[in-house]
Amino acid sequence: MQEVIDTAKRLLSDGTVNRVAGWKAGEFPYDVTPAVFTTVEEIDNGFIYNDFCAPNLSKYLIKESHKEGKILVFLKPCDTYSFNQLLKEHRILRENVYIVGVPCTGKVDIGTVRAMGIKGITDMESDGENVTIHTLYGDKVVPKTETLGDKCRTCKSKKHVIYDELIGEDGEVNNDGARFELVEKLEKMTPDERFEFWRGELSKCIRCNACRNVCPACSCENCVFDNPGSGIQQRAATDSFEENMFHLIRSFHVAGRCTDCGECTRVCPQNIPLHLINRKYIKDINVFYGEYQAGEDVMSRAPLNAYTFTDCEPGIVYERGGNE
Amino acid sequence: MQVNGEFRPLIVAFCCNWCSYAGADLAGTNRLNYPADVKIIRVPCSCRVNPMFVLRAFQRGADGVILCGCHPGDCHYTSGNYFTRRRMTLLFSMLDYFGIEKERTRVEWVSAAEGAKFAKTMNEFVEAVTKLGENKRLEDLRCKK
Amino acid sequence: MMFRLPINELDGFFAKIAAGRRLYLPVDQNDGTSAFAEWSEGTKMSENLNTLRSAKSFFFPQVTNLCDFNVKDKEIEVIDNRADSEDFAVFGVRGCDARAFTILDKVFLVDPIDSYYATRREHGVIITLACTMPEEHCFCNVFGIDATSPEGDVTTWKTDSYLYLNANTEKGEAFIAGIKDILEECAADEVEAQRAKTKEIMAKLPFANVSTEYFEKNTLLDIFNSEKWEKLSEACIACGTCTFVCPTCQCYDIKDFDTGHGVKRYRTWDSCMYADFTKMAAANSRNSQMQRFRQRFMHKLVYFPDNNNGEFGCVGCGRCLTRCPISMNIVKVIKTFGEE
Amino acid sequence: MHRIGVFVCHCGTNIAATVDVKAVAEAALNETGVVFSADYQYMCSEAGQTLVQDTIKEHKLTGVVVCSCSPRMHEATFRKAAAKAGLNSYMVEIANIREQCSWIHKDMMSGTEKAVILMRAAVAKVKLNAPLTPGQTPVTKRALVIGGGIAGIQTALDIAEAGFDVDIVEKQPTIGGKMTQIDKTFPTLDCASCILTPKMVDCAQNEKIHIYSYSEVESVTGFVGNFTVKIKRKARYIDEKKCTGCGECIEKCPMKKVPNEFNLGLDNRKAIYIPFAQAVPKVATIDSNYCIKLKTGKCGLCSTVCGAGAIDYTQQDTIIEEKYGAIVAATGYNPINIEKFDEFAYSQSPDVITSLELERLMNAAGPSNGTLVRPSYLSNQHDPEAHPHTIVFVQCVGSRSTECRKGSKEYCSKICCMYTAKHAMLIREKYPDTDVYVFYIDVRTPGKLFDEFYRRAVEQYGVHYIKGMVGKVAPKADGKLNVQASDLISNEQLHIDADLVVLATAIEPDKSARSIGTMLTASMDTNDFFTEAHPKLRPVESPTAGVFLSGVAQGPKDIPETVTQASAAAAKVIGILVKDQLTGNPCVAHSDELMCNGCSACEKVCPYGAITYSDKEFRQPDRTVAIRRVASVNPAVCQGCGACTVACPSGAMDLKGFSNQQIMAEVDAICR
Repeated sequence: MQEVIDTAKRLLSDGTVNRVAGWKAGEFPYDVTPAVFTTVEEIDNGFIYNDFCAPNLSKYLIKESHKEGKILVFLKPCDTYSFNQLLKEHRILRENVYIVGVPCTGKVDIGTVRAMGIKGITDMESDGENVTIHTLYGDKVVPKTETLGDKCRTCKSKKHVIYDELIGEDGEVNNDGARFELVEKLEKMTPDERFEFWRGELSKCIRCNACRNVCPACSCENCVFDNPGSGIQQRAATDSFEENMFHLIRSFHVAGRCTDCGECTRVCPQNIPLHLINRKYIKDINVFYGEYQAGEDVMSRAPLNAYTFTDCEPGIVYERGGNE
Repeated sequence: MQVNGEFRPLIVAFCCNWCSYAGADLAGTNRLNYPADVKIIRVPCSCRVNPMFVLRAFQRGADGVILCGCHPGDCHYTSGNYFTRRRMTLLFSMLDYFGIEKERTRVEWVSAAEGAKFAKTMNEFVEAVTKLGENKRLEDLRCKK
Repeated sequence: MMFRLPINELDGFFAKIAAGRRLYLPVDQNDGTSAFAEWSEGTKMSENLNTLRSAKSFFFPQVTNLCDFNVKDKEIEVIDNRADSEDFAVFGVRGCDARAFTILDKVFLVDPIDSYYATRREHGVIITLACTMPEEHCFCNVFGIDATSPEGDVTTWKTDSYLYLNANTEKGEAFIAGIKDILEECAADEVEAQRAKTKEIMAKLPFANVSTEYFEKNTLLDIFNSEKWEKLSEACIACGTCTFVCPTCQCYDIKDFDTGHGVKRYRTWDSCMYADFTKMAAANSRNSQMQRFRQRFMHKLVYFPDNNNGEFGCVGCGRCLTRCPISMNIVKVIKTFGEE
Repeated sequence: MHRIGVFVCHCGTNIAATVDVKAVAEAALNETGVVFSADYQYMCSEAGQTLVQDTIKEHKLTGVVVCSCSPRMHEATFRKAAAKAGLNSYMVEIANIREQCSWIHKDMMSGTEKAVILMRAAVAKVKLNAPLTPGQTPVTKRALVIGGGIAGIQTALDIAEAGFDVDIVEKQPTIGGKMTQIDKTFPTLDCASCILTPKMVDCAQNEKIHIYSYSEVESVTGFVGNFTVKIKRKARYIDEKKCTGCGECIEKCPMKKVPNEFNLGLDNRKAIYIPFAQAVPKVATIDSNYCIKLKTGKCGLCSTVCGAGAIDYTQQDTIIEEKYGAIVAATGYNPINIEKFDEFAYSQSPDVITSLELERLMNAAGPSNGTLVRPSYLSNQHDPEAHPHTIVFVQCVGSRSTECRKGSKEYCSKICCMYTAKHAMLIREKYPDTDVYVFYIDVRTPGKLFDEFYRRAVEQYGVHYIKGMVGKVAPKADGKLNVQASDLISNEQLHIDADLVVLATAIEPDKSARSIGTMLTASMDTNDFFTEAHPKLRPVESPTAGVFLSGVAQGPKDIPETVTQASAAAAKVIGILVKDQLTGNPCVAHSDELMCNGCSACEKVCPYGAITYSDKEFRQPDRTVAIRRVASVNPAVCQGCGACTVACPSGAMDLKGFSNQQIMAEVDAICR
């Protein structure tokens, strides 16, 4: 998108910022790398914004905003929620960041494309409607909607909740609940089926920590799983218990803070649908304590750091028939 | 754990110092029986109980974990049990989502005056967990003897 | 000597192998990927040899229980709990992944020999399968690997009509001898047509002409001190994905787990990308992510070749290219340095 | 190296009958770190304690486990004993093998087995115990009372009476608060001023009390015993020391059209004013919003006439800083704004008034000099129509509301039933020709002599109490107010033509309470009432140590209740100020700054405001220096609940005496 590039150059040239956080083209359309650009030449030489720029840049600002000078960051609507949440947790220095909101119509998920059995992908083009995929073994045209991951297919919001400048028109929050469909499907299974499902998924986990390290909510200086003093330090899961433990504790630590940015699932090398764990917390919080969207604002109290006198009792878990 | 060919569950009970631990003491003072399977850990407030501790107990071989605290509104620290209530509701719901038997976890509010309730709660909980049998879904095979 | 087996007898072939040992082969996953799984009656082999994880796991598993310490009251007893190793075979290993074992061998089978790895190598037969559908991220040719004629104890080629087999090692010959009754001898050139076709595709791969020359010509210190590392590592989120999917990464950590009635000692894969990798009492020897990032590529492209007659520590399997959360990988590193 | 001693008590036969105490003691010796174990008849006895003490010395014990009755019984006993033998008292753990073992299990085998497990858990924990020392903090022997109403006045007087300095900060030009505006008090019907103003004078004359009137609290830092408070003294353009309160300036001030807040805007005052005759301090104040001199530079008449030379147009707001040992919030209340309650026509007709406005209309110092007139005739009081013949009182206006209308409250304002009975009675007494109707949901009269008082209104004074709500008040062309209401008992719709409608308006905490609550880190409920530390057992304390609550700031209450609470708060304050040092509980939270993210989660769940943040420099592993926001716990304020330890995702926050590692060690030992 030329407008994004022009904006980056303008704000860099006029001294509003001294750096630009954006996306850099790679060897293939899908291997886009987050990068910091310091000159107009660098921007000319590889800066892109297109339907393949999935990485959420918010978390980089923890480090970047504490550096000298102001940095420009491009945030997609869902990324702005992560940014806000980090702001709320005092992890980002707002005054050192200039946010430009960029529009997003969903990002092509390479895992989803490969799952269609398409191999040897050398190039891809998206016109917003369709994605043309060039491969070593011939070309293919696929509707873009089919190339989206679960996160984008059930996009929660096209609205930027924080920005200094906006490119294009702002969109709307999507409250149709579609993002909970897979969670509901799991809830409707029997406990045995759910157990089998999660064992099947989590036993694939190689504890590479990609989900944790990419997660904007997992921004601890020292993660409990890396801390020998925590008593639950793990290098790799040596038992099925530890596979569960890691994901149970990680999701609990981000419960009420997870903005549902979906980065965990996007980066998982083993294709574990980790966002379904976080979405369960989001759904439960909505049902038990009222609608809450982490990162929607900076002021509201996180649901786990709040209470009302009339909250439901933990027994609701046994009473609720829905999980049967 | 099998004792004389019969399954005996291992129950870890976290009790807040001000209400539930005192309630447990009262159950003792009044000689109200409940199974020896229940082992109590004293914490200042139910809000001290980290989900990590609950999982730890299961890992180490517990078959059931119960948290007891002051009744909502009676917390010695005003608000601790309100946080416990939210945390444990969400944690238990998640355990259930993972397919782990929900009857293995429980939160009960027991005041210092409710010795009888404490004993009754423990009797019921032990019975429920006994019915479920050994904890298999959150076990850590390394910790088995 | 080349053997062949009619393709419709593949199931019988697998059954025959599995009769004497465990057999692992690539199986389709529900997410469109494939992964090694144990064969049993009815298991269908995947056409997709590009498994999520390489066959490394069978010889150097992510977690190995090294030994146990039993504690009874105040007495401690050390227990070597290694079970007698069983024979096993891994079928459908790609050329790149097969080459990885020569690299791992250079680490684990030199003095002091890693007995855990050695035992597994001894008991495992590696049966490779020639690639026919290389992917865009494949670059094994850069490291002199011929994916159409892979290494391994036994090399196989799969065509529409036959599975061709050729033993490369003594172990491989013994393996073929054991199943000879279902095989028939054939001419060695029957696979050439397929090989030629695959090579044609490989010549067109985007990375067919990537050159590692820079790393051969420049000194260790020049590369080490290059300013390029800073930019290359900028976006790295310090996860261990690249190391854990890599068929040649071999670093591990040793941990003790207190079971309450004893201690289990494990070794688990570790990653040089982690801040606490090789952490010592004082601190970590590499204290920034740039240094840790650089370490991984220096190891693969400089340190390992320096100690092993110029052999690189990478086999061009392309896993890190597809799995890195931020899409930074060894090809980008090689190309960036080669740009000058 | 651990050197743990385990002492198993028989408690006569209380334990020994169902637990094989010798077996427990023997089993203890198998635990790593245990170097000594013994059983004894009565461990808590003098001899038992001596055994513990001698063993500590002889075996150089680093930790002690006593297997005995509940720690709630004798933990303190054994801690003291250990301390006397030179072992830190927090290196003692109790395994409760009586209340939670021998007394509930009948079977010797299972009882013993469980006792062994409980012993192991205690041993596992004590190995991770660290010596703890309770902190000592000095106490500043001065108290601050925020709010100078009857609550603040009573609290200040009681504290001063005990011999401590106390400051009152009052944002209005005078102390006295709402009670000064009230005409008479229920159930005695004595004059409010007559009982309040002497107390105001007492305050002024007490040398221990310092009144900062026309002042506001600007910031509060510190903690119990050591608060530092900045107080803003708003410019009143008068030198308080010089002003004699003679009133000459007010007489001459040409700016006459300033709505008089003391009379709720029912009449006007001057731009320079003293709120009322008995104001304390009796000092004039210039209202800068209206003063011609301050606005235009012209005029200056007051300065000319002031014989004392007290007028100073150049005065500025000043900030003073004071240190206090304890703070009392007595911020009071206000009636809610009912302009949005259209059905009662409050903003349409001057003859629809709030009850507080009625107080002024009935007060001898009020706008009508005590004659009850319809407000629409205030400028024409001698008109025969001025006198209201039919008066309708509407109860629960904005209180006990289930609808989510802006400004309405779910709670009962508590005082309205009684003051309406008072109003009705006073009106019927003074003007027997008036008809008085009271529409109510319920009449709530719990309190000494309250129900009798209400019954007198009905039975003796013939006030028409009607159960039902007023649906609409419609001003008519002839100036009357058509009141449409339903009588729920006779199930009839009523139409009453009233001359005056009085709305028993809900009361809400003063708007300043929220910001003061934030400054004090004192928690507040959703209605902005201050939360008490315990609703039953600590009703005058805020959960924040050293902060106390007085009056309606904590919840609706009448004058006697307010005074009771004010004195109770004073007693609590005195309890702190008499001490030279405050001894803390050493089992408090602490934050590992190296791990802290500065995310504020802990601060959000802390009921005591014990956690503060600061930016600190940290040397990073790569030798650069980074500035990070990190939490620190004030051990003098923390009460050790542990809520923060779970809220903290990184595990930076831990609790001394109940650390993550200690609790997990207990879990492990139990499950072993």
